[in-house]
Amino acid sequence: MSDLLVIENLVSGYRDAVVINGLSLSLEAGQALALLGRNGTGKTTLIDSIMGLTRHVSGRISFNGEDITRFAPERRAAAGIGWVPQERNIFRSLTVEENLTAVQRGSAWTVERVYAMFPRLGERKRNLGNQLSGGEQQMLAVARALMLDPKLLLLDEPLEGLAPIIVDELLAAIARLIREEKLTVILVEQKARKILPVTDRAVILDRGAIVHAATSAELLADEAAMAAHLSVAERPARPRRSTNPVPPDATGHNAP
Amino acid sequence: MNPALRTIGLGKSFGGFKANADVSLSVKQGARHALIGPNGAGKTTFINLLTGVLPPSAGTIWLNGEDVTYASQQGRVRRGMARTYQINQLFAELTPIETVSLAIAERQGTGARFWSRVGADSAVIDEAEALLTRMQLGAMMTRRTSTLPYGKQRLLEIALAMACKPKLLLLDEPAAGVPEDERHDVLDSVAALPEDVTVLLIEHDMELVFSFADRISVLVQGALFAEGTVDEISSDPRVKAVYLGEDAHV
Amino acid sequence: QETVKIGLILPMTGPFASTGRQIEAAAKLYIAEKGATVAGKKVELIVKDDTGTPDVTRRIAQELLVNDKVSFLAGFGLTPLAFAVAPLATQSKTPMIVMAAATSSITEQSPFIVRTSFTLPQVTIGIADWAAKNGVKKAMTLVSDYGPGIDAEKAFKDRLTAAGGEVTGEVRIPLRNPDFAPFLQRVSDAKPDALFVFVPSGVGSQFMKQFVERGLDKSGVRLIATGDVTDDDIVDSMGDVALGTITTHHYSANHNSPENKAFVAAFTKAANVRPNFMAVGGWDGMHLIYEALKKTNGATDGTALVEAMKGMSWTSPRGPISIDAKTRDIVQNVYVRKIEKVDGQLYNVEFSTFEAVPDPVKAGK
Amino acid sequence: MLTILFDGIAYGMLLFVLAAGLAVTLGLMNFVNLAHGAFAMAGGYATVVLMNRFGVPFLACLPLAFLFSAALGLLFERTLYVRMYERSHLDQVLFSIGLVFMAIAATDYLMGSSQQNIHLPAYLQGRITIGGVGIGIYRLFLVVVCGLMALGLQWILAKTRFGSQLRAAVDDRRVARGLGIPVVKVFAITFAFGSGLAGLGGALGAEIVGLDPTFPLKFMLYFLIVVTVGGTSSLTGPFLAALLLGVADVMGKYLVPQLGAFIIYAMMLAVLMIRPQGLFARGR
Amino acid sequence: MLQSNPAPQQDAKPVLGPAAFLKAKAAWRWPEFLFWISAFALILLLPNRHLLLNEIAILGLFALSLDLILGYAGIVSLGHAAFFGVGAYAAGLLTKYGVTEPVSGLVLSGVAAGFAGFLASFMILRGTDLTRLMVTLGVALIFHEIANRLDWLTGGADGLLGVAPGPILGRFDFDFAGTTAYVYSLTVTFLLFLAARRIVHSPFGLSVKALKDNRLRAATIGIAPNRRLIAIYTLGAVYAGMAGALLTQTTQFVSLEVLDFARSADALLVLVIGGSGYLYGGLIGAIAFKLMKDTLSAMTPAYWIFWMGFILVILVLIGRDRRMAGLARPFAPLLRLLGARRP
Ligand SMILES: Nc1ncnc2c1ncn2[C@@H]1O[C@H](COP(=O)(O)OP(=O)(O)OP(=O)(O)O)[C@@H](O)[C@H]1O
Ligand SMILES: Nc1ncnc2c1ncn2[C@@H]1O[C@H](COP(=O)(O)OP(=O)(O)OP(=O)(O)O)[C@@H](O)[C@H]1O
Ligand SMILES: [Mg+2]
Ligand SMILES: [Mg+2]
Repeated sequence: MSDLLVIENLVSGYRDAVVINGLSLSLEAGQALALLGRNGTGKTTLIDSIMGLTRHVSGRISFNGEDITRFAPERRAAAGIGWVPQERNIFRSLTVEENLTAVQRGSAWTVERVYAMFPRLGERKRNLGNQLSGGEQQMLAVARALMLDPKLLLLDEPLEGLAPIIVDELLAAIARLIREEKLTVILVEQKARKILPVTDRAVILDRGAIVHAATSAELLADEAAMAAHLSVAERPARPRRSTNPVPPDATGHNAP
Repeated sequence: MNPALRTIGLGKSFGGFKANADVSLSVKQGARHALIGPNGAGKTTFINLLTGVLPPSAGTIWLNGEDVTYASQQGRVRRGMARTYQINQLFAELTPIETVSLAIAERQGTGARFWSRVGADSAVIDEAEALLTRMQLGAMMTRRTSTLPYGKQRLLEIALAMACKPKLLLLDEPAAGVPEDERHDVLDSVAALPEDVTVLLIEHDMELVFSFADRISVLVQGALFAEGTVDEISSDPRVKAVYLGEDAHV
Repeated sequence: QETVKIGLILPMTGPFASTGRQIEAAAKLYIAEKGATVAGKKVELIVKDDTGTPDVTRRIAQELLVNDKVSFLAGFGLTPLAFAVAPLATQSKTPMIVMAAATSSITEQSPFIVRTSFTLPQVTIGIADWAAKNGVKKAMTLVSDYGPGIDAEKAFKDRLTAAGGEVTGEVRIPLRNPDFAPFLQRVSDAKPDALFVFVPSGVGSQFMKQFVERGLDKSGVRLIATGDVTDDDIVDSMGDVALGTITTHHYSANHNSPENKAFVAAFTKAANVRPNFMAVGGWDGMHLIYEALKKTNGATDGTALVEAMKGMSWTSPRGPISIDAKTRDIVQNVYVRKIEKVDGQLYNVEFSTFEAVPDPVKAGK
Repeated sequence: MLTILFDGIAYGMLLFVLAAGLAVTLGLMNFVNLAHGAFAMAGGYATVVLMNRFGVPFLACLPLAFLFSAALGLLFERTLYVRMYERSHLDQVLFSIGLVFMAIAATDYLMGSSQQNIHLPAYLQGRITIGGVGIGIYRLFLVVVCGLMALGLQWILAKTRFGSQLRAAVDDRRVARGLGIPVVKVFAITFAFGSGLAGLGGALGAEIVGLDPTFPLKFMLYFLIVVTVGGTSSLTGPFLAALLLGVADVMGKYLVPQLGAFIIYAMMLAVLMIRPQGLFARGR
Repeated sequence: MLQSNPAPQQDAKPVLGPAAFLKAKAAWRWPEFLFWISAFALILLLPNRHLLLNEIAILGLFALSLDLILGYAGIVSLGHAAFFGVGAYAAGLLTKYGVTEPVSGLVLSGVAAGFAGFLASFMILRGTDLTRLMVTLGVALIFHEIANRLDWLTGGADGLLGVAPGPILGRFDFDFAGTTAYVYSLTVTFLLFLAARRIVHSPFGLSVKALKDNRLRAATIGIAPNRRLIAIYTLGAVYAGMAGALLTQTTQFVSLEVLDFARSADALLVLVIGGSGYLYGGLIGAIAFKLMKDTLSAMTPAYWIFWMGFILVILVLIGRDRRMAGLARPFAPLLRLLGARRP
């Protein structure tokens, strides 16, 4: 069967820095890809480029047989790409429920269904986004992406700040979605060992290019490769991107 | 001898919702105490109550046997309480050296001088420099904070708390977002603190918790759920059920 | 050929812009009609915007004197601006022709100030007398809460009580005030025989509408005012609600005299709006300057010019007027007018006259 | 007394109708749009021109005024405002004040500097007495129109999906796009709508508060007061605030005229002291 | 959480020791000398524009006072004229009723304004930008109204007459061409600037910046936010008051207009034009603003505000730089030399 996502020597970055240079990657429907790499190697930038949120320089991205290179972000989302930003970016002045309904597409995913997946959210559904705990925000970010009923789900470090048991549940849930609903997933994570069991393939980025590609199983076994590519370096400060910087509300529960 | 920190029936409700309910916790002097619990259990809220960021709806807070329930934030800092934030709360426009010397100057009571130049007071600057170097920030102490790598910002977050020379240090997920193996640097620097400094740690990374803490309290639904030594907690089936999950992540 | 420069400082922007426009147009018209040379000198007009701020006005005046070497300062829409400049006139011995500002005490601020507009008391006492004569026993006053308003209030009250009437209530309205309802309600509760009003010209039509909307016109409360409220500039756009309003003022575009007919025709042609009392103030101001220069045959010594102006009298579009030799303030007829339709347009139609009225305040001293 | 109460309500409505547009652009879009008054003025002048030059009946002018200002708003949004969304509030102040200046001078140039008047149709003039309470017909008209307007708006913005999408876009433009919210469209529509409201406000308000080129500055205060006192996250907020201020102001001026101008300012301060977020703000 | 500019740039500049670094940060840069030297040089260079220059100096000082609270403490104010006005009236009344010596009048007026500022400061401790905007505005409006009501004292709407200040320090009389006025205002502005410059580089100044940057954290390291804010706000008021006093003394007249909304708005515009948070913004903005206004209104007395607005809009549009709006941008490098924050 044909590939759902095809990236051909993509070059992209930010106003003043090219980060991804000449990266190619393709992903079949129903596949799960682990996107690994040291800090600052371009994982987030790649994800954001697929979302159309970075400066595109050259190369081609096609999704579901359609060239989306020139699409605006909202059109990509509409085409079926769901995104969990690394910084969660919960809409702070919307309630949990509004956060979900605002982006809802189709009827496959309803609030009830995500509440079933994250009971905690159901309990807090009237809370404003900026009154959620760190972990709740993380859950909401994932839930919100699912509400778009995506074919392809981009998860940028979704396990950050989650309780161990939730981590297990979330990974299990994702695995189930992949199996049962042929959901395609790109999963970015620091702790490679945590996610490799869930994914089929893994690529390791360095300086915005793929330096190692293998099946998850192989990589898990391959201590050498891990050590070589996943040792740690400086990680960049994360730029704040919200349109209207709102002062952190006194509780310190402001969305990051 | 008084416990370093003691809360009696501490509670906080937001509207109808009880984020903290009747939390009575006592932390020994010099303890390395960890506070764990599911997301939304109320850990950060608890810290916010302790530090006076939020007013409690019930209960009292005792610091070294002194009631600080109604003390101002800065008042508690003066009494030796310092914290870090789950989500960085730094001074984006200032440099680390400025940031830290702010805290030190306040502690030494020279923070309100308006006729001397920042940095003229070597007592402050030298201490700041020493601290930053100790926290592996020596190389970048004159860079604008917002341009620091994220991991380093987390370190600064902790350095800033330490600059207050706290008797009681409250750490809210200090390792969150810190790259894998910088995590240990972080906790090492904390572990390096003098014996008499008491530390209360919130963390979801069980490796860290178990390697760091000598005592653990578990918070669930805003209430204390269990307390004990590392072994007791890590083997407690109830805790596994609500928080740790099956493989205990050790 | 030497030139005589006249610095014309006017509100050209902001809420009183229309004042500035009228005066500027009139002054330019005068020069156009009478020629740009007088007593062998070329007359040059320098128009400046006062930007509504005394300190800037003062600076502009000062620069006009120091840098442009003007021989006359003229214009001045608002009292405080005139006050701010007065000391300069004295120090530099320069004639200062006030063409608009209407607070009585202005001319006392400098021996070089001469006024060709009017003073509020001057036009107010007329309406008070008229009211007394026409059976108004109990009146209320309603004025904007600032200098001129308070002048008017006082002048009206004194005069009416002197004439045996009585002011039963005084209401002052904040300058920034979108709605008259509460104040008018007080009036309709009190039901006086008449309501005397002073509000800055622009606001007049708003007031008029709400007065009628509240049905006060029918409830037998006579609306009387100074002409500012029924300014020629806007009276026509007020619509029929304004019909029958009685006011006293020193000028109406409808004034019946050959001079005025000519003036109105020329002005309307030049500026395609009706001239109002501001315009006539500007026109006469220029006339005064021209005549003074003729007398001194071109000499621009300030003292001499002011001397020349004192006691001067002529027939202005508004009727016979003169400059009181003692106070340097204007003496003029004040007319009682009623708003009527004249070939399709609303006008203040004059129906009785108080001859040669001086400024009562100074006259009283 | 009841009459005064009614006048107060009517005045409140007037304030609301003048401020509604701003409640949308500032309140919901979080854009410090001091040029709001300019769009209101545009609506007012549109009405004047339509009525006096082309004899369009008043009621027909209202929707036209709305459309005119909305179109104007859309034009400016697409060309200028769109570049300002991500700027600091201070930049926005500078920018919109600039627009106000231009609007004032331009209007002065086109329409002249003197007061414009709208002549209401007979059936909106005069007053009726209900149970001894004298009520100005036009004021009654205002009350009704605004009441409906407020309800409608609140429904659209709080209850509909469009509302949450708008607030989402305001909170985080970039991520909102990444999650499929058509931010550009949402903003454009909302801004145009806000400007339209402003225009409508101008058209309805001109009758009572008058209309001249300085309109945008003269009443800016009142717009801002209503919105801040009401709180910027909803439309019911400004609505209730307007009512409150209106009644208090009219009552106050009626009972103790000496206080005159103080009342409304004092009220504003008092409220903002107690509820810095505004009276009816929801925790934002 | 942090506002960072996209690429965390590795600073190339040689890494100084922290002490040296901080010293360098507060050190004078050559354009600053240039700025002040030329300001004083204008006394000789532009003899017939001293009146305008005087106005610029005063507006500059006024904007500087706003910069202290806005640029450093992050308190937006649309009512700063309140303190300008208090100072102006204080100076006027003092001169009228005895204290004719300007300098002493100036100081006393500053104190008066400072007192007013101190009282008002308690209102601006809480709330969002918008609330503060409105609270400050409300305060100013009420002052305006009060001054209007106290006409027996202030002369009400007609303005306060008979303000005739004596010679400065008993020596220098105000002259007709405004030379004394300019020298006086400029000197005062300069001295106050020096003080301000010292204060913003002091620990106190730093803590205020920290408050603006992140109040929550500032409190958690033991800084008492309210005291600092009150202090800086009061200081700002003192400066504003002195600016007002200068206006009264150099124009020998006061009217309600010193309390006008327009004054506050001008100050804000000036500051945004020049860029806030490095002390020179207000001064530079004042120059630009006044010159613009003066030339434009000379060219078209009736429609200058159109072009004024036009320029403002253009300034903001080209000012892509988020921190220094409009005009500042073309000169951004120079301004940075003057100490403007890096974009
Ligand atoms: N907004 C931005 N503007 C300019 N450069 C940026 C921006 N964000 C990131 N970069 C640069 O792009 C490179 C890749 O950053 P990216 O965030 O993609 O790394 P990452 O792999 O996601 O690391 P992390 O594990 O910290 O998420 C880094 O070197 C960083 O300096
Ligand atoms: N301002 C607020 N208003 C209403 N509810 C709030 C507010 N702040 C926090 N909460 C709720 O209180 C609960 C506790 O929040 P808290 O941040 O303390 O949890 P936590 O233990 O820190 O969780 P995590 O481990 O995910 O950080 C959460 O369910 C959150 O939704
Ligand atoms: Mg990343
Ligand atoms: Mg937490």
